[in-house]
Amino acid sequence: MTVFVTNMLLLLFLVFLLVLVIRTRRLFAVVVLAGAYSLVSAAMFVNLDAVDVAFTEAAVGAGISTVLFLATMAYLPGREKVLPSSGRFGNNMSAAIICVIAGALLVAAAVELPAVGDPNAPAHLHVAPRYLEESYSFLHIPNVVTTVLASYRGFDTLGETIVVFTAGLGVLVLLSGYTRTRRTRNETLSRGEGDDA
Amino acid sequence: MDLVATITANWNYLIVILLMMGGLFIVISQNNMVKKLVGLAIFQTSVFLFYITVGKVAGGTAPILMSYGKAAYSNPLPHVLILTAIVVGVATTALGLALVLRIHAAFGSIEDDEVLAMKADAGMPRSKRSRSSDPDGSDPDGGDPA
Amino acid sequence: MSIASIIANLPALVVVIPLLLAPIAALIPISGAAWLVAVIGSGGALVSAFLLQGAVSNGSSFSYHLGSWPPPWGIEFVVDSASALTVLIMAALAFVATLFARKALPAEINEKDIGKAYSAWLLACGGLAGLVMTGDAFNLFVFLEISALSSVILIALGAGTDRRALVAGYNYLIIGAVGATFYVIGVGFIYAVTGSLNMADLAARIPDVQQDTVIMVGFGFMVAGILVKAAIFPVHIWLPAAYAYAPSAVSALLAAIATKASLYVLARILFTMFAGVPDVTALALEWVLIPLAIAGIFTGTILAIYENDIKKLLAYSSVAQIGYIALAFGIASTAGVAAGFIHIGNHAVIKGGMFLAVGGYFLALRSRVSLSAMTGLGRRMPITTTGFLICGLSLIGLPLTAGFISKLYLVRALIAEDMIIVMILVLVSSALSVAYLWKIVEILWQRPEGEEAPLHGGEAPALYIPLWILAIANLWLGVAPTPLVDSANRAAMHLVGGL
Amino acid sequence: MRDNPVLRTAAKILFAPIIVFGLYVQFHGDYSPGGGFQAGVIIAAAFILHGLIFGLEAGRRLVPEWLNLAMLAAGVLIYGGVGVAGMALDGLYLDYNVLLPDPSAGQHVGIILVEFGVGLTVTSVMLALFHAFAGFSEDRFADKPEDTAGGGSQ
Repeated sequence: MTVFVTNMLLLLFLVFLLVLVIRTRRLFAVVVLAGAYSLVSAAMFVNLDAVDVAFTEAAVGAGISTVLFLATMAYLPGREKVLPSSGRFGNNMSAAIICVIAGALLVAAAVELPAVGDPNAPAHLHVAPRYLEESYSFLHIPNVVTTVLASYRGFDTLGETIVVFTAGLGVLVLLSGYTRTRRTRNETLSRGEGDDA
Repeated sequence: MDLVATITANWNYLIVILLMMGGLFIVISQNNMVKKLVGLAIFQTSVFLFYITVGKVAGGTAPILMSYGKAAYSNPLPHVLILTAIVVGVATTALGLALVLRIHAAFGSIEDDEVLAMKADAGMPRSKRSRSSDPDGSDPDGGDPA
Repeated sequence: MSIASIIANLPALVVVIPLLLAPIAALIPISGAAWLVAVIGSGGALVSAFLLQGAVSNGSSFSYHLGSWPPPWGIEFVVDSASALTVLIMAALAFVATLFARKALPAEINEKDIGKAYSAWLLACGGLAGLVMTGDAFNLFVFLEISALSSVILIALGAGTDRRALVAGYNYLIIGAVGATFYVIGVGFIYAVTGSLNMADLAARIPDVQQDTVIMVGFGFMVAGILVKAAIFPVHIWLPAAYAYAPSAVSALLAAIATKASLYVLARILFTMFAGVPDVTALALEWVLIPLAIAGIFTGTILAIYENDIKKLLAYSSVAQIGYIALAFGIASTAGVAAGFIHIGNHAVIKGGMFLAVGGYFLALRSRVSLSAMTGLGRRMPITTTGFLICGLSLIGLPLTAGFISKLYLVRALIAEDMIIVMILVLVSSALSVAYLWKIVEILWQRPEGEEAPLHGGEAPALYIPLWILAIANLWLGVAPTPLVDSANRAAMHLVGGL
Repeated sequence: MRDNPVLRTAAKILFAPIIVFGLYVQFHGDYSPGGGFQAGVIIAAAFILHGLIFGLEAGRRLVPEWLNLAMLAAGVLIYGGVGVAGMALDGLYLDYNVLLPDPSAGQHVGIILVEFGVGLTVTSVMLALFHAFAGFSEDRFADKPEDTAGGGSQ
């Protein structure tokens, strides 16, 4: 029972952090709050028995993301430009409408989902049992998450390694690449009449 | 199923959905590019929470098979999916931040409205006036100055 | 590596050859060698796709178990007449675009970045091929991300010509990520009530799930995510800027194959995964897909008429053509889905050709190609312009061209389902599309009053040969469409015909 | 940062434990939580710490750009290579059972190799990200008017 009580506290803390992120204007504070958000969700993952995921979320989600955000903030204006209230209201209203509709649909579906932690929910009975048994009997590897990650769904992880490679490639091309930005008008590639497009 | 029972059984999901929609709200409503990326990160992290909550088995432990016989284990499959999704989320954030840096270098601003209003080669906003003497900077979709 | 094992592993090779050659291309500093790796990658994928199409030409289908784990425990690739046809079309267009890229990419991207550009190029081709081949719902998300991130890199590389490519890349990244996350939410809900991620297994288990709201909402979120990726009407806003400011070779590649993969995935979700709950899919087709498709057709066509930048004009026209394909799938009859696959093939050839021609203009003019800059090009660049014209005529559906075949089968499918109003709307919109084509043609052969934009080194064969390959394909598919039409019918029979 | 003796000595002491812990997480992933991703980030954190304390140039001297890119590509190629090896031994793609006569041992070898590939890629990506973001300078991409060539075709 204590699992769900701590779960409740952590979730409320996350909601509190979310409201803070929406309200703060200083980007530096927003970035630190996002780091805190990742770390608290890592704590929740531990609480929900997802230790590998908590490890990754803390190291990659809270660690690397926050470092990258802070490194970016070094070059950017510290404060977010506050739109005139009319502009802001329009944005917020349209966003609120979309989120309320999507949220209502999700809540309507979530109410019908099997109860949280119910051992004979379909999710636990169909595919997972074989991973648990075979990881011990055939593969002799205790950490089932590693076996499923590397062997059963190894192609997923190959795809994911390629996604990480793509991100590294993209950042190298964008930040330490050589293709400069064409900006000045009369510098168009040809000497002809400057186009306006 | 009466409402109270479902609420007590699934309040986890309801709060996670609230977090998801909060993240989505930030992505859509915010004008600052960095804050949009923070919103996207929060939106994705909340979806991970949803998956792990689906995978939780009451009384189960982490899916690491200890030697002392059969205990109830939480479902390992959502954990694997979320391991993949976390790294994909960080990859998206890293690429977005690299683009934000380049946009700031090229446009001088990272506010959506200012950047979208700028033409291909109009001058920089008040912060860094570019040296190009671009007299009219006509609207690209408009007439042709030639 | 016996030949037999290569044949047996063809489904994996189509995806793995480009993906594993990408890191090698990234290491090569010399532009020519990196291009060679790209040609080997896309060529290898084309040959494998061709052999796969041959293997399933008798209407059979088979499943390829990755890591030799049987589905639903492991991940499987599904090879049937529908996926093999789509992969073949995409691999062919990617190969032709790679030929064009030899001279086009170095002209717009700095020499030292070329290796990495070809690496992102191969990742995009491999990611999109994987998107079509995979039979696993979450693996599809991973391939969505691979193709999305590599497309963002390719688009952002257009900053060498126009700084707005960076903003176009940023918007594509954010909207694409939100779309992909919507898809993941949908998969999460469906997984919570079925316990499986394999598409075929889901198709079997979804009908006997009691919680139908969860199925409805899960289906809605998955389709919403795929609609974003397929640039269908309300969520197409990222497409015009992305195609307009990307380097010309990238615009040709993305215009020809990027949205096609998502449209195919849409068909798979509608007709295989959720075939067991026809009331849910019928509702979505009737009230979501068809209205959005028609709205997309008209917005795209009308915006194209008033657009001054040629690449943005073609991008808006793409939005309209995607609307036709979505409309064809919306009809959901065997004839309708077949018309959709026919137009996937024809539109790839049409729009790929037009973007290659605009790339040729761009490289000759060395500046952004607005309509005003194109005055009188018809006389000065005859070969490229005639190629452009053939593809243009095919776009508006002139008889003897590929476009006509697509329109014919679409109208025939609409009549068979007696959707007369929709049929009239389609004819009206294709009449409207004549307007923006005529605007271009008139400018191309207009006597310019002022001094013409100077040309730098006229028409290079390396640029117009790929264009003419596609122009000839347009004519050939118009005159002898049977191979494409037959395989499209087989694909439709497989998806919808209940084979 | 560079000339602060306390930081320098502390950093020097910390390198070894971080890297050893990273390697532990990498190769002990079968038995306890851990694996390629977490290990890659930890080992990259050691190099980033070195870069922070001893400066970017020292960091680049330790891991030059070409080696960083090579490791980036090597990780993916190792992972893909294990798959191709499975195909070469007449299994399917990413089939570990055929890597060794005994399928269960083959799975072990396959998983360890694959995780090593992931660890290599993640380490080099995180390092590349750090050096790209920390070493970014706006004028590298600003289009100076007097620079007639500018980007695109030189």
